[in-house]
Amino acid sequence: MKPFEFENEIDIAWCPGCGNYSIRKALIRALQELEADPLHTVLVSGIGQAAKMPQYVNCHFFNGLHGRGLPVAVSVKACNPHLTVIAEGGDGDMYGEGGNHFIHNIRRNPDITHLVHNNMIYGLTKGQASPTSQKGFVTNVQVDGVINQPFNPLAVALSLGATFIARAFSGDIDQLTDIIKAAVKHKGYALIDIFQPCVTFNKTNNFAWYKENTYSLDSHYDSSDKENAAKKVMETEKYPLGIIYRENGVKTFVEKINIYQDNKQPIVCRNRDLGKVNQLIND
Amino acid sequence: MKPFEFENEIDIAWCPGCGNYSIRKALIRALQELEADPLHTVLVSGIGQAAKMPQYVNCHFFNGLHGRGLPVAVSVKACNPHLTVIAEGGDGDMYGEGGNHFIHNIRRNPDITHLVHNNMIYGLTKGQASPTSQKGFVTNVQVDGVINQPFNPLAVALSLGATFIARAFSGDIDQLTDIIKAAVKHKGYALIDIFQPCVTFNKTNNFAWYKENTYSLDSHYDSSDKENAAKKVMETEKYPLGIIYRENGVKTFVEKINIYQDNKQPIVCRNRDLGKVNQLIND
Amino acid sequence: MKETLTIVLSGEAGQGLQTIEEFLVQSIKSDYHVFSNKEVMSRVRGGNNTVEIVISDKQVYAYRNDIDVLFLLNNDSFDRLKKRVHEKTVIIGESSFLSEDNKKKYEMIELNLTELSKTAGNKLYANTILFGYIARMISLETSICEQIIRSNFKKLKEEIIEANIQAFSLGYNHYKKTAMIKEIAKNSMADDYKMIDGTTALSIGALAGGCNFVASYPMSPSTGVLIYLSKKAKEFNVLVEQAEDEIAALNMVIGAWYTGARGLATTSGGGFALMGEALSLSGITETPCVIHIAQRPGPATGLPTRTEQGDLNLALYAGHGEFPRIILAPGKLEDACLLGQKAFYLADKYQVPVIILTDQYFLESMGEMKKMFFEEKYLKQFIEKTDSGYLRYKLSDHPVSIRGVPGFGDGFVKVDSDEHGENGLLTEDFDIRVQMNDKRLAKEKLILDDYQEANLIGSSEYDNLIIGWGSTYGVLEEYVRESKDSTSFLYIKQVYPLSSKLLPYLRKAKKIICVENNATGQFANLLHWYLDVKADIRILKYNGEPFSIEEINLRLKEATK
Amino acid sequence: MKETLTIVLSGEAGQGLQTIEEFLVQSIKSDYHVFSNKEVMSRVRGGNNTVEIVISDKQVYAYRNDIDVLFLLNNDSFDRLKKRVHEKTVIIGESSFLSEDNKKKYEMIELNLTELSKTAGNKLYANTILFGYIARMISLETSICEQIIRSNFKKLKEEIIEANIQAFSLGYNHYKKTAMIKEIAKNSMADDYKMIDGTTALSIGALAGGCNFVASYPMSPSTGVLIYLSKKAKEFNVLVEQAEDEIAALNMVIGAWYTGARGLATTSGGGFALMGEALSLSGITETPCVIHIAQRPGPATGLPTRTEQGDLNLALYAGHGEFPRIILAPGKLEDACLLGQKAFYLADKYQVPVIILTDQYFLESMGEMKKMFFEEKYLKQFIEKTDSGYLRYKLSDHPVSIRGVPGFGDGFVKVDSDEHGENGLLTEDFDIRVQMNDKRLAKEKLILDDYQEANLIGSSEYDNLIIGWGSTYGVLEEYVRESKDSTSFLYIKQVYPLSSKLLPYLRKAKKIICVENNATGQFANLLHWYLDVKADIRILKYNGEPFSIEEINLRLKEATK
Ligand SMILES: Cc1ncc(C[n+]2csc(CCOP(=O)(O)OP(=O)(O)O)c2C)c(N)n1
Ligand SMILES: Cc1ncc(C[n+]2csc(CCOP(=O)(O)OP(=O)(O)O)c2C)c(N)n1
Ligand code: SF4
Ligand code: SF4
Ligand SMILES: [Mg+2]
Ligand SMILES: [Mg+2]
Repeated sequence: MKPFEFENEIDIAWCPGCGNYSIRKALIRALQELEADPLHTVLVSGIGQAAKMPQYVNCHFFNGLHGRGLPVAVSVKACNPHLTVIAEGGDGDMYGEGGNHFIHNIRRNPDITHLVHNNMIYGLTKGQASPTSQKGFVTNVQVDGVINQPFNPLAVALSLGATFIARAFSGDIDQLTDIIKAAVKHKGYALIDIFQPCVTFNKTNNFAWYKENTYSLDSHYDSSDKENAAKKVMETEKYPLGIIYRENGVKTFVEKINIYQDNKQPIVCRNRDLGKVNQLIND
Repeated sequence: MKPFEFENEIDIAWCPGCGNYSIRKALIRALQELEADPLHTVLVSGIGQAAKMPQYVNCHFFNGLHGRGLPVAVSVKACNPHLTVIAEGGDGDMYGEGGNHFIHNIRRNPDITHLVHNNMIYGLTKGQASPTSQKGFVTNVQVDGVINQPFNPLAVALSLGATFIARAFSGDIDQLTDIIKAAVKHKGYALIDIFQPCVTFNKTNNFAWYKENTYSLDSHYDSSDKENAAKKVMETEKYPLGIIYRENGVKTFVEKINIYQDNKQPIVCRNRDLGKVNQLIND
Repeated sequence: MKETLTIVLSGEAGQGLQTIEEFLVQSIKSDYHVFSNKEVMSRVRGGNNTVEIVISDKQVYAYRNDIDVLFLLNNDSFDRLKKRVHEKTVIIGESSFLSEDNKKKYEMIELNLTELSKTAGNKLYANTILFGYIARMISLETSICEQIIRSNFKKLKEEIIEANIQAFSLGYNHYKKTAMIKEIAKNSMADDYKMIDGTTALSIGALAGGCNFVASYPMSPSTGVLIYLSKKAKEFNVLVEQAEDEIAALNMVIGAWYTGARGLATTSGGGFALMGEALSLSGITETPCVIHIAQRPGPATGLPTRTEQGDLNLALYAGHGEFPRIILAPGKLEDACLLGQKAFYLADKYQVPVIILTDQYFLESMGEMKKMFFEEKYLKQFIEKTDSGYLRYKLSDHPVSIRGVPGFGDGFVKVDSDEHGENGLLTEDFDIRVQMNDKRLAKEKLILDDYQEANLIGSSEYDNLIIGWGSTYGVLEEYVRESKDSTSFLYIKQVYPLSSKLLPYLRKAKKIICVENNATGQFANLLHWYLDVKADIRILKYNGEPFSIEEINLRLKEATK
Repeated sequence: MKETLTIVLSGEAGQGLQTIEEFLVQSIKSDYHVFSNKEVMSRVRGGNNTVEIVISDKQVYAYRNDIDVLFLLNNDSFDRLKKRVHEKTVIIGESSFLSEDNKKKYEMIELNLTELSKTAGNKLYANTILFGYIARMISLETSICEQIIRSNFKKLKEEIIEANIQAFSLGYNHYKKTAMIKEIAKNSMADDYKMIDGTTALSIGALAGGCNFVASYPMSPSTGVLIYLSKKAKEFNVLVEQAEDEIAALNMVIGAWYTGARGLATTSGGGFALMGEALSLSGITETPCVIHIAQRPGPATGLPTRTEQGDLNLALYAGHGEFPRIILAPGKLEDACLLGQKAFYLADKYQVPVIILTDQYFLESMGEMKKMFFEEKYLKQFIEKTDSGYLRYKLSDHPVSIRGVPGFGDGFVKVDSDEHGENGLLTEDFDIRVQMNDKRLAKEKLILDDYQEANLIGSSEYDNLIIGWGSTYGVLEEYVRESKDSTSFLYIKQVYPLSSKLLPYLRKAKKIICVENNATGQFANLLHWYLDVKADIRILKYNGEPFSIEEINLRLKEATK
């Protein structure tokens, strides 16, 4: 049994053909290739099809509330910096219900990896528009088509100072694996928006559509150039795939927190000095 | 008694010298100069010092919950497009607690004016960091100084396709008045982030600091140039004041909603045909 | 006594069970009384879902545990259903779907849909073949069935429709009559009845109540109402907007009411748990709102696609501070219509939040409902044009002040989430605070003028009184109608505030038995402190399933002896 | 009998009332017993705020309505205080602050602080002058007062400190003895007592309970705890983070507990109304959490800086679905320490959410508290190192499973907001659902092993039993100690779950009187359904003020006669 895999076959609740399977493969492969220790890896998710991921990867997990994966992930990492923390969920989960945590956690720059399955739809609730759904997209609620501007997670992340911004496609497992590895290794907040076809509810943005509407950044692309990145994240004719922006050396949340300045121990290992508390109350 | 003013003197709860007084002056003047009808004007706010504004301007108002001004404002406008709707609040109110409504309502492009008093602090709760507080800023909660990247509302708005983005300073009432007038006239969502000194709790970003760290865009500035705007919104050495980006002709929320396609009447004026409902239940 | 035949179709998500359910219900209703319900897993494909179709010669409303005929449509569903299968159950399906062991224990009729659909030319026809098969089994009129196929597939090409009709015949002819399956005397529902599910009934009720604004965030099992109203939006002038989260949803709804619309937020317990602050906003600003809570088992994500009545307490006490509210809990399809309508009227009339409490089982079951004509009276608008001296919170003998809306009249409509004076401006005056608090709380009594009376089902003379609310109505009404002991059933539709009109019913009982689909007896607790009546026995269920008639029979027999 | 002198200082926000309060309390405590409280408007400058200082020869804990000496520090405060002024009240202030009419009705002593501070050289010295004035009035030891000035201003330049001492003398010498102000026999608090406010007591309690993580969003009156713990963060290794909203706050706290920390979220009713879903998450995942709700009057924004006990119901029922919780409500300063500590212990031990309910009045009043030594026992960690076969939700006779945390041991800690099996993976199995629900709910009984017993104050023989919880402790304890009728007071500290240990006290009473700072009697309702005990009389107050001793005297006399 290899790390992050299960002894016995597991029942996966996703639809056959769903892009989520490939993401799972890439995630497990990335963690294995990084030789990550499952006992020091925590997957944190919200609720949705994407957010079921922790059920299918053998390590610690906290499968919380719809939209609320990030705050849990960030505090897990903050309380124990020795853990590798990955927050994962869908586009509705992370950009819709969880939008406020998305924008404010970028500002914290926690050292976590953030995987968002972007299928441009709410899968688990059977096909309503997600924040990333494209204009005109017809659903059972948006009966005359989506009228709102799609949410651009990469542009928002960049505007807030995110230090690792990438887009991937579940159809290219190798690239995705590489990006995940880079994201996990990155010191700071790392966002990967992963295009993922929902074969059941999104008949528009299917595998072929994603294939047609994306291209990979070539090896000459300079991901440290912020101005260029600012243009790349706005491209929608064809969406660029790859690490669009990366900035090293920005202090992470833990590196900035006062109690970690002279002491790197996880909180759980530190003891409260009751004598000092008694002094407080008795002086 | 001029429109938007009161018959008798009113008791204003702001501190003497607070920037909010100037914003009030500019707002009232702008509405008067636009000859807006107070009976068709609705001020919607959340909670905070800034959010007390509706108490001091004589027109309709809905003074709702901390962070929740925008959803109310957007639905007021959507239910009655004949009304002029202004949402107003503080940086904590609108970008902190209300952050999710901020990012998603930009995507709707509702035809409302959004005034955010940016004093880089929580005033009403007596001085904690707000999302726009600058790094290192010391407060009673951020005792070793703010460690998170400040929130950049203009950059976020631009990345989400906002069609009117401006920054003003309460210290320049004339400019602010002009910008408010342009914003109210703008068809679509119009954001004005207003620098406002909090004389009581923010001793760092005081009047002089704002004066020193801002400059006005000159008359040659082309606010329709998005690429240039993208650079302007990132400037922090000195913050540009003025209308940074303006895009006309983008459909507003109401223009896109299906029930307004052939009928412009406010919802409250439309009658339910009970006969048709009875058909539904009886066929 | 009723005769019933319980057919269960068991397959996996994505196999189209819901389509067969609709075809069957639509066709069966011309020959029999029918009731259907389903239970599905929280997944889009695979797993094990079932549809239950109960056929009877009399009205039926209740979930049945015991299966008469079980169709196995895939391999791994039998184990999960074992408890519902008995000696006389006939199992129909592909031979390989049942183990050899089980084949020895149960009657099995082979039906190889895979092969038959190959014959028919496409595996997509499996459902139509099955439809034909069942049609013959329960002697349905083929012409009606064909009509149903035609009308449901009317958007498809003619040749495909024809092929489906062929497939239907294939299935029809494939069935061989057998005595193992009991025959039910034909007796269809009356002409003034129609088949409908809870979701549709409630949604139509909302339309009848003037609902013209919906802001919601999708959440099972409440999304059906959102979808139905989206479909009708243009025809009925309903502004439907999917909100970015539940907090936005209710704040938008409140903004809509402030502007004169009649807004609805539909959600489930988890979504409602985020709405407490906004509910409180509706309370203090006296801006009406209507919220539909479609309950499912919690806590937290719990069992997203199952049923429970676990959120009554939350509905009762959500929101900080003290303010009145109304909670309605339809359990009968007619009441989903009526209370769906009345909710908007009550909200408007009393300027309070109104909550409609349903659950997954109620919303997703289909049963027969008496047709009706909605009354205009509930569309009455309580909004008035304002004068120039208008005061939104004018104090008077009557706790409900005149409600104006911006843009209509000469007055300003000033509304504040802070404690406020008559003019809507914030105040910190102690006396005004008390007056305003008293004004708001005084509505709780006033609301009882419109109390939605409970129904006593069964004899007006009884020893035992069952109390139920919401979706337990069906099973309890069936129990009481069939039982011979001295037991009646008080069906509560308005769970809050409760009226003292209920007391005579309660006092008469020697034994009060509260039946609830939750683990703690939340309504029984309410009854205790609010009307000072103690339930003698609580019959509770909280595994995610509704009560079955068999379980109710057993547990009530035990309780009443 | 106690002798008390009630001094009220009335001014506007920004005038530094809080500084004078601290100076006075610190100096008075060496000569008298003292209790102080304040009421402030929801604004940063202007308006009218007051500080009340009660001086006595015995312990005092209660807010007084009637003012003996009123200092008017600005112009427009008298009208708002009229109801608290009586014939014998001595008013001190600038002549112009009282109208001519009022000057005829009341005794006034002129004190022109504006002029005196001009003499002293700077208007900033007004507070120190006033301090001196009052020091002489109540015969404080000048050396102690000077020491206090020095230590409070120790960061300032020596010349400014000197000038303040001069200003103090100026005020001191300015006061002329008068018989109009009664003298209180000196009797200071014992050495093993200290002056403290509720905020500090609770915060220190949290530190004693091992609190090492705080995520909160500022909200009055809960922010004080956040501020105190921020100040102590580095010294005590507490990770304090201001969250982007309350939802993030509680989810972060839950994430912290999951990782082995002891987290706290401090908020008020409106913030807590947003935390219901996360509370439910704590419930189903059995991840502990501690929440402090600092109550203020609602609904919605209500009266942000006033006091109320209106959120008990919300604390009791927040969150969807059914799960156990513990609610503690300290009313005595010692208990803020003890329960603040114990909250973390209980959360850890039973793996449930624990809520500490306080209110503005309790948090912001200063009184004397017996010093104490915290017990190590409450720091006991219940976390265990995991084995490789570790199951987070292992079922056994005991409903509390072993809790491991990631990174410590060989097992995986898998935690799910869906219903789950022993291994933490989601399940839809009906039987496991029931087992897990039963497991969680079974803790409610178990928790009572650690029930924080109520205190009976007064004679153990009584006819009338007053019930109070939380901040009404002070006024009720004073009432009972002083009253001669057969009335005792049962001070409830753990309001949920309630123990049957309370029943003997309750059954003994001829008359049960529930006193609550809310409009509906929320605790009385709980008592009714939970322990089946009905309060005979409810004494309620909900104007935003705490009960005063005078009002309690009046209303209890009425109630007990
Ligand atoms: C508070 C709350 N609101 C709504 C839901 C219902 N819900 C579950 S998953 C989901 C959206 C799923 O979409 P997404 O996050 O994009 O994930 P996907 O299924 O597409 O992978 C919603 C709305 C919920 N569980 N909780
Ligand atoms: C749900 C909720 N959380 C917290 C608060 C407390 N609160 C009131 S105003 C405020 C922040 C004020 O800051 P800002 O919005 O920047 O306005 P300012 O006072 O600076 O103008 C907070 C946190 C509240 N009223 N409601
Ligand atoms: S519904 Fe869509 S996202 Fe969900 S498992 Fe199926 S294909 Fe994947
Ligand atoms: S606290 Fe600051 S923002 Fe508030 S009124 Fe005073 S100066 Fe203005
Ligand atoms: Mg999605
Ligand atoms: Mg601010």
